[in-house]
Amino acid sequence: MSEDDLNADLPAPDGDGDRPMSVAERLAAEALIVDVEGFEGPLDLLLTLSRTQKVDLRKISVFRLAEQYLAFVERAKTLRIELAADYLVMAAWLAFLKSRLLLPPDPEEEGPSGEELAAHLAFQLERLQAMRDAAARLMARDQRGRDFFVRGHPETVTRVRRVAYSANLLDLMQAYARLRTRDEFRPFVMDRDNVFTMEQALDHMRGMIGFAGTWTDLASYMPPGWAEDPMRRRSVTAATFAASLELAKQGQVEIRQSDTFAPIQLRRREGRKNG
Amino acid sequence: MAEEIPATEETAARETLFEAPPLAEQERMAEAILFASPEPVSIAELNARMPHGCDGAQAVASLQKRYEGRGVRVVRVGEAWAIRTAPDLGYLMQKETVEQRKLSRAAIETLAIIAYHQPVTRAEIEEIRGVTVSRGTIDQLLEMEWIRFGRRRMTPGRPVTFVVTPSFLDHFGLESPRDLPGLKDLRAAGLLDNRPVPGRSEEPEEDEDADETTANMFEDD
Amino acid sequence: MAEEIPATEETAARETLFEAPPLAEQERMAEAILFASPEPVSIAELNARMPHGCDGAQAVASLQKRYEGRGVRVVRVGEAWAIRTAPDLGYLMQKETVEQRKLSRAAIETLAIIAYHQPVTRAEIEEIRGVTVSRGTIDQLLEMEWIRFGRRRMTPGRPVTFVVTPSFLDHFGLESPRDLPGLKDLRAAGLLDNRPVPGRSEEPEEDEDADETTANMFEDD
Repeated sequence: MSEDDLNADLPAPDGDGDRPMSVAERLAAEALIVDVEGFEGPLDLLLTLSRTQKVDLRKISVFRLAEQYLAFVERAKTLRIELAADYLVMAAWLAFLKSRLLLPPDPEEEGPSGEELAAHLAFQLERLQAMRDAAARLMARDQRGRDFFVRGHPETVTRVRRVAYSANLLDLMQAYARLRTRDEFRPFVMDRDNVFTMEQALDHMRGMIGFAGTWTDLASYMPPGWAEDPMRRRSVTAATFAASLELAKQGQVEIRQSDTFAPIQLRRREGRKNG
Repeated sequence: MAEEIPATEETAARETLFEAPPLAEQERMAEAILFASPEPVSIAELNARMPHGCDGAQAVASLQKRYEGRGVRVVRVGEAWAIRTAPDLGYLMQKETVEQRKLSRAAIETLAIIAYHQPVTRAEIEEIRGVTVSRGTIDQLLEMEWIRFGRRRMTPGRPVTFVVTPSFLDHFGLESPRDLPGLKDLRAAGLLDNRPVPGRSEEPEEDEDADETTANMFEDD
Repeated sequence: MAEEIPATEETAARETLFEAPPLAEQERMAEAILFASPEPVSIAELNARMPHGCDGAQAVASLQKRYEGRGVRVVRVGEAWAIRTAPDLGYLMQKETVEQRKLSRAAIETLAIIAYHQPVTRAEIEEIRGVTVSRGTIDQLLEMEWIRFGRRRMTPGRPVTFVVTPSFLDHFGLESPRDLPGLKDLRAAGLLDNRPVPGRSEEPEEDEDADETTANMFEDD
């Protein structure tokens, strides 16, 4: 995008009422648009915009700042500059804030007042600026290896060699992360908690069958605690049925069912009652 | 030193055996140990290395006085002590200057926020900066050993916190995190408060915890 | 510093321009340079590094006098000068020569499992690592006093469990085992992204090599 394009697209003196934009302001506005990539998010941009008000951050007009920001977003739109989503979210929020600040507070309405929201935004800007100043002061301090120095020649008077194993927290955490992420991807294994095998059913029925002289419902052969959960009930029903067929095949029980879907009944097969 | 309690017979012999060296000698020992080590040495380590009965803290205190105004100084780094060249002579040391790793603006800001707000969670850092903190930033600071993981915050999700390390203090010539430049003013101005966003109720039941976390570390002044 | 010496006419002006710092200041400079230099420093180099007009030889001579009888001394090494620990205090220097060695991968993994899962039995460690844990690994960690025996587990065989020690917490800068960052935190800090280059075999002498390659395949999610 050439300079001319930018100039052509920046005639509207928006934001500041009727006063036409000064050359300096127009240059600043241009710089903002062109540099949008250089901003670290909407808060950073707001902080830069707030500098044009040339007042103490505590006395800043959040209303005017909101207008400046919205004007910025508008200009970006006309210039077809893609703004990241968080810039647009901030624009929507500031439009909302602006309307709250304009309208008299509605006693019916829930939530914080426009003034409270504006004050918080001002606080956020002041805090971010304070942290930037603090960072600059920190970096301006005398630094080790630049302004002051450590002993250049660590002593090696007596070489008593003793091995000390060391590791830092990063090593430890990376090792654990390595193990745990491997774990998440363990090969699929059938979860056998809710499965009742035919072998189990056979064992269980053999213990009970001796007492089953009369016709008894198959369901009563199911072990306790398996009927409640649907998954377990399915498994135990299938296993018990299969086991009863197996016992019939071995000649140990007789099975009958009076009708389709009627209860299945079985009883011990007596040695004398052949056939 | 409480060794001068008069004792009788064989107990006396044992006392003498463990008699601490005179203070001047202890100072020499502390001097030798601090000179030899590029890294700060804690009083505990000093005591462990000096003969039985020595008082490392006292030895270091008088050593520090002795080096006042000299070309090297005895400085405190957290709970430990080190000898460092006087900063006003840094210009003589071009030869020793190590190439400083260039930190990004994001990293510098993140570091400052951790130092001034510690212990601080990642979400709080993001709230202050208004942008998400990229993985690389925290990772880089951890690797440089300028920050480390602190206690978990006792709020839902129990997020980890970050704090600065003794090696951060050593690098910036700070005795403790309380000596960060401008800390008092920032706190007085309320800029280190954890002010909730209006309208967003932030776990009111956790109030005491939030208190504790912001208060800690800088408590004693 | 030395600017206030009154002098006459234009020679004075030139003199002032090149005025050497007072000897005490030169001594400070020599002290800082000798301290920070990894190698002994010759008088010629000292003169080259100190401001114009300084007398390195004289500065070193008076520095040497100042350190007489102290814990460190200014000594001549060939044609150059250096600060060295007083020989009678050499016995204090033993700890400085401890050789640092990285813990083996097996040990660090075992340690990580104990820290995150404590109290944990040996069988459980093996289940998580997917390989048997050699006796030496456990012994090493016990010897370093980073782990200790915990209570016996009340299961058949009553196996012993392992837990981490306060000295482990101290070494890793943790206040309690609960402050160990979780997987989510690790991911957030970018620690789960360090995927080794495929095909680059790490520590081929270790028995868990096969193990490692399969682990890497799954490391990104």
